[in-house]
Amino acid sequence: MSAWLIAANKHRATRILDAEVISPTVKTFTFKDKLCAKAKPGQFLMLWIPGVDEIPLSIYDVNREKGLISVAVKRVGEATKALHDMKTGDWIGVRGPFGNGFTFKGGKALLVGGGVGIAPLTFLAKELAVQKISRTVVVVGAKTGKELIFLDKLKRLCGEKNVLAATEDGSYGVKGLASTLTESVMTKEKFDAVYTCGPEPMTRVVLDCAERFGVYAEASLERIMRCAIGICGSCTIGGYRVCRDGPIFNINQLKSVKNEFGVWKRDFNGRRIPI
Amino acid sequence: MSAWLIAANKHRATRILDAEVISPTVKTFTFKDKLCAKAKPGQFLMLWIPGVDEIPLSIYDVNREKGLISVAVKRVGEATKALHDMKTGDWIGVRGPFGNGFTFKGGKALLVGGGVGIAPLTFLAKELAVQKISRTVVVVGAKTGKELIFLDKLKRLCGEKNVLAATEDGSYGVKGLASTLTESVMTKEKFDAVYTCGPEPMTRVVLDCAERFGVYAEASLERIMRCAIGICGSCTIGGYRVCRDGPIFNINQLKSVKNEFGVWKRDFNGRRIPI
Amino acid sequence: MNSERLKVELAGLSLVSPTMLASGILGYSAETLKNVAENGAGAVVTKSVGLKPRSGYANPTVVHVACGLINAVGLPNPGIDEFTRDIKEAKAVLKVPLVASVYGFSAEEYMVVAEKAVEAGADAIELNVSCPHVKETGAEIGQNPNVLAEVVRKVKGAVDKPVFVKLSPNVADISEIAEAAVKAGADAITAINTVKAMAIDIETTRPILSNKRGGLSGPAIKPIAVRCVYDIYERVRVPIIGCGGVTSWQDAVEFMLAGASAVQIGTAVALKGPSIFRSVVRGIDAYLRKKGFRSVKEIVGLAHRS
Amino acid sequence: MNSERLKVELAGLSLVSPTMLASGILGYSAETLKNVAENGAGAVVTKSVGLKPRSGYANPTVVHVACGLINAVGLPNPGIDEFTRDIKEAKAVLKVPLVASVYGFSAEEYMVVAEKAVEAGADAIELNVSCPHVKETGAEIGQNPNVLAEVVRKVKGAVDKPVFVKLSPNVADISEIAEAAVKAGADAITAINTVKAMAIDIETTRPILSNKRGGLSGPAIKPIAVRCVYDIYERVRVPIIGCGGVTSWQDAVEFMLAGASAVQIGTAVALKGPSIFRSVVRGIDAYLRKKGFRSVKEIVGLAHRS
Ligand SMILES: Cc1cc2nc3c(=O)[nH]c(=O)nc-3n(C[C@H](O)[C@H](O)[C@H](O)COP(=O)(O)OP(=O)(O)OC[C@H]3O[C@@H](n4cnc5c(N)ncnc54)[C@H](O)[C@@H]3O)c2cc1C
Ligand SMILES: Cc1cc2nc3c(=O)[nH]c(=O)nc-3n(C[C@H](O)[C@H](O)[C@H](O)COP(=O)(O)OP(=O)(O)OC[C@H]3O[C@@H](n4cnc5c(N)ncnc54)[C@H](O)[C@@H]3O)c2cc1C
Ligand SMILES: Cc1cc2nc3c(=O)[nH]c(=O)nc-3n(C[C@H](O)[C@H](O)[C@H](O)COP(=O)(O)O)c2cc1C
Ligand SMILES: Cc1cc2nc3c(=O)[nH]c(=O)nc-3n(C[C@H](O)[C@H](O)[C@H](O)COP(=O)(O)O)c2cc1C
Ligand code: FES
Ligand code: FES
Repeated sequence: MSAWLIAANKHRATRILDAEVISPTVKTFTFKDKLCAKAKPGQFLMLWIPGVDEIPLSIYDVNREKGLISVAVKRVGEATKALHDMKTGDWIGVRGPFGNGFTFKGGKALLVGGGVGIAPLTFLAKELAVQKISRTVVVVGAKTGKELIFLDKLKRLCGEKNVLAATEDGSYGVKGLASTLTESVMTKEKFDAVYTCGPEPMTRVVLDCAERFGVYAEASLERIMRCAIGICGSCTIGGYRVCRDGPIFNINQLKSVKNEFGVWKRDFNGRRIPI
Repeated sequence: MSAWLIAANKHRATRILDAEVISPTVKTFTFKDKLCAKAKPGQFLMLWIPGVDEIPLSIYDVNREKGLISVAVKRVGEATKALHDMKTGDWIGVRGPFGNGFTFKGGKALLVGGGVGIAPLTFLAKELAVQKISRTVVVVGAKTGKELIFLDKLKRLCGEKNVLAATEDGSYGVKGLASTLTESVMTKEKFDAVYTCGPEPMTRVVLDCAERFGVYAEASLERIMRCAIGICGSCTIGGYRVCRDGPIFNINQLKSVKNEFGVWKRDFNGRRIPI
Repeated sequence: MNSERLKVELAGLSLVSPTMLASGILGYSAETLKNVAENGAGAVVTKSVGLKPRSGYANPTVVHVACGLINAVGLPNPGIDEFTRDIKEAKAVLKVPLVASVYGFSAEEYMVVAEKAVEAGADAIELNVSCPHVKETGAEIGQNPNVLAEVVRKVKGAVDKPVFVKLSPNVADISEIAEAAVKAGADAITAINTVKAMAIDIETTRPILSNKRGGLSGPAIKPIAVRCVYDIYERVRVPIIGCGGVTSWQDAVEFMLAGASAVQIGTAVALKGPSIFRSVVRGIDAYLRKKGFRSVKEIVGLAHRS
Repeated sequence: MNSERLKVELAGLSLVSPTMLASGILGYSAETLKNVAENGAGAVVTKSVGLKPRSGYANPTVVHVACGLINAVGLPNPGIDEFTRDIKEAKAVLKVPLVASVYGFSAEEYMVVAEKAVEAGADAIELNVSCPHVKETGAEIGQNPNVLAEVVRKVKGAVDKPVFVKLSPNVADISEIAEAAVKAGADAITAINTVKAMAIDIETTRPILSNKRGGLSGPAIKPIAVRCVYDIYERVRVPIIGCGGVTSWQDAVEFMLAGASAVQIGTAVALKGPSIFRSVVRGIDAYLRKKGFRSVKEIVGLAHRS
């Protein structure tokens, strides 16, 4: 029986200690949780908004000593709106950390984040900085300059000139898609690993690009999460469970599911919908 | 939940590795059980005779390295008869060890065993021998010489002249009761602790005697055992649960239950019956 | 621990804390009951007693499984005539209410035993209509609303003390049964007794309990018991006493939020000894203080309001 | 692992091992089912599918408790018309029998869905008449022998594949329900589905599951499930598929001794991943060898003979 224990999966109630507005649509929330504070970059947690929903969120930052953890949340629907409306002192529920996290490779790393997808990559950049990796370049993309987040933090972590931005409306950085900018960065310089998180069409292009350049790459995927422990089956891509075998997949794994990756996913009722 | 674990209480099936005839009514049985092999003298186990019964038995010997354990069983009724009929290779069930065990005091120890009650005291003598206690004297009693058990072993452990016997028919040792012999031993020599196990009238006399001589004493008690983990209530004496707070009680504890000790106990249905 | 916050009135009984010793746990003798009460229990329930003495089943009567115990003790008890002595002795030393648990093989028997228990001094009666392992009493009665109602009516007609009815989870709809008991006059509902279960030894290929089937208790059944309390709370207006797997103060609070006015503790006594009551009572008190509740009554059923 | 000893015939299906993936566990897509089969499962059961698409309940849908999980996923599924694609894809890659789990809100619906599933290639149908958390299907049907019999008869009349009936433990007498199912034509009984349960968060004082109540699975319910199988085995003559808390090969053997011809594994997949099947199958095989049994069939129901 003692075998029966996924300690991380136990529900813990905790209070919001800090909530900060990051952009018109993104807020960060900080709270105490010992288990999640041990997470690796790329892992996620399930956050319960009492009476509303429970949603997967990547871990954006941790303070290991104090047992604190932060998530960056984009307001897109009911649950994220309800969370945005919550204040310091309000109770939430947490379980996790779940999933595998990014794999550290030596040498030079390229991080490509789209929208709030930059959150787990910011955590990754922080850890890479500690690991004294030779060089980390970050490409961030958003529709418009106001939605570019964590730029200052990333510049502090990776060096001012290593953070490149692309906006669709050209209001900040290069005009265009993050994936296009990525391609030009990779053309100029050889990296040892590419890490990406963001809208799946973007990550798919980044992965294709990495493949063409023969560079190791990992992408963080999103699928419907319910159990987060690998049994309900709502998050599968091919034979993989995103919650358990992912959410980080490497280039070879993604090649094996190329008919699904960036193409279709399952909806809440299990129907296939195009991405 | 991890709190929910009385590891020792889990049922383990094991095979009888050895069965030996000790006297016309007593046999020893040896089997493997890691947990019980860690027991202290005075602790007991619950032995399941499949399809028949489960009975409490004191631990008579252990081999800590090999994880072996032996019990000495007197044939008195259905369960003990069925057990006596079992052979090497037969399956039994074990849980335990349970209870508290004897308390080691320094100096000189007097052990008083009646009938098969000598079993846990033999285990105690063995441990005392290792502890290089200054002197251990053993008084054993039985109806008749043939029923005196473990004499050779006790002599080896405590020295030939330190093992004294009393039989009711005088066929071996002094004629009379072990309790009477104990009294005369205690008159001649001052001990630091007295340990006794056997029929309750005997242990009661021994305890009274120890009290008169102002010597620390402990007795092992028997009550109906069902759960062995302190909840069913069938083994109580006063406010104590024999399975959990005992089976070893010291002289002060026994004084606090003097209206019950040696006087009455509860039957299988909880009725009070005289001892 | 003697806090105003913790006091509850339960169907006319005054409890110093919302915790009780469950039936069948150490419930024979005055001294053990006293010991439990001194550790903070608000009331104690005796072992279930019937009209005639019963030896119960042969051992093994208790088997340890993943998250609990399965027991088929078989209601050993000395019979009510002998047991009145234990009730009197207990009353003489106890400062908290004594609840006599009663079983019978007919409504008549339940009534006679309850009467004698009350005469001997019991402050309340708990009808065990839910023992999963003794035929023709217990669950057979607790699974049938009509039979149950008859038992409750008879007992209520005979005694002037509060009557609790302890229900079995081994039914399709426990709240229906609870309603039948309340309509027949039950002053409180205790939920739940053990869940029918068994364990088989794979080496000997035999069921381990001599009775083969038994009742599961302990942490394994807590989520089932909480759900039962929650269901019953939606249906009846008498106090509910939660029981099943309470091992910590958090468990006790969970039951109360679900609708229990008090909790009973059984199996966990094996783990932590009678001092479990002390830690549960202290924990509840600290929770109330932290959350700003002035009385434990304020949290009863709170989970229904959210 | 491909041992003669482990082969079983189950109501006409040939299984390489007496283990199956339980319904609702990873049961949407061909690849995950294949993965499970390659780990040694003798058959796989799909997620329960109904006539129309359903999104299920809002999260939280799964909550972790002492010895298991409580889930109220709410039967999310794309509806049978869309799901036939998944069945076909699964059939194309699977080397083991595919069992389609079916639910409905009427006997008619069960029938239509079962027909379509069989048309798409399902080797057998498992009727989910025991989901504890969706109203008007599942348990409401599995708790009533007459309604259940009607469902079974309709489905049996419409499909020529074996029909399993998956029962709920949330009844007073599961063997009575099993008998009704068998009389109506069930080819096998699966026992059990989850046990009705709930969990409340004490800080927010709220039920955690969005549906409040859910079904308890995992080690906590194993002793309950073993007892159900044991009870049913005494009553019916069709094969029984044991389910509930199987986490080790020892658990699987225990179910088989109680009377199960095979076992399903659900929650334990969360712990050990699909490789749980490998270790269970290996363990059973080693047990049979050690004990001198030539076939796993020899141990089915052995606990009844002692
Ligand atoms: C591994 C993982 C990590 C994520 N990390 C972040 C993050 O760090 N920051 C962030 O803002 N967002 C993150 N998301 C996305 C976030 O979970 C959704 O935005 C959120 O669930 C939307 O909920 P809603 O009720 O506000 O919107 P809704 O209107 O309910 O849904 C909008 C969309 O969000 C997605 N979504 C909703 N519920 C779930 C669910 N249970 N599981 C998966 N997707 C869901 C669906 O695609 C849905 O169409 C992550 C998702 C996954 C799977
Ligand atoms: C802590 C303890 C340690 C013991 N150690 C030993 C030992 O080392 N060697 C030994 O031979 N005997 C020992 N006994 C006694 C032994 O348990 C009984 O002799 C045995 O249970 C008799 O069972 P039966 O079916 O053969 O006899 P029965 O005819 O059933 O009973 C004879 C008597 O044995 C006692 N007894 C029966 N069942 C139980 C039970 N479940 N719990 C307690 N007493 C019971 C009762 O007093 C009963 O009247 C010990 C008892 C206890 C409580
Ligand atoms: C060993 C044992 C004996 C029990 N005897 C009785 C009994 O006599 N009468 C009764 O109503 N319940 C009896 N019960 C059930 C408990 O009172 C309680 O309802 C059940 O164990 C669930 O609570 P728990 O998980 O805290 O133990 C017994 C339980 C155990 C474990
Ligand atoms: C997340 C989850 C989803 C489930 N979905 C279904 C389902 O759709 N249909 C069904 O018949 N049973 C379903 N079940 C019940 C399982 O099939 C199984 O009967 C139960 O979990 C007990 O087995 P276990 O302890 O091995 O998990 C589900 C169980 C879980 C945990
Ligand atoms: S979320 Fe349930 S399997 Fe991944
Ligand atoms: S044997 Fe059950 S309390 Fe001691």
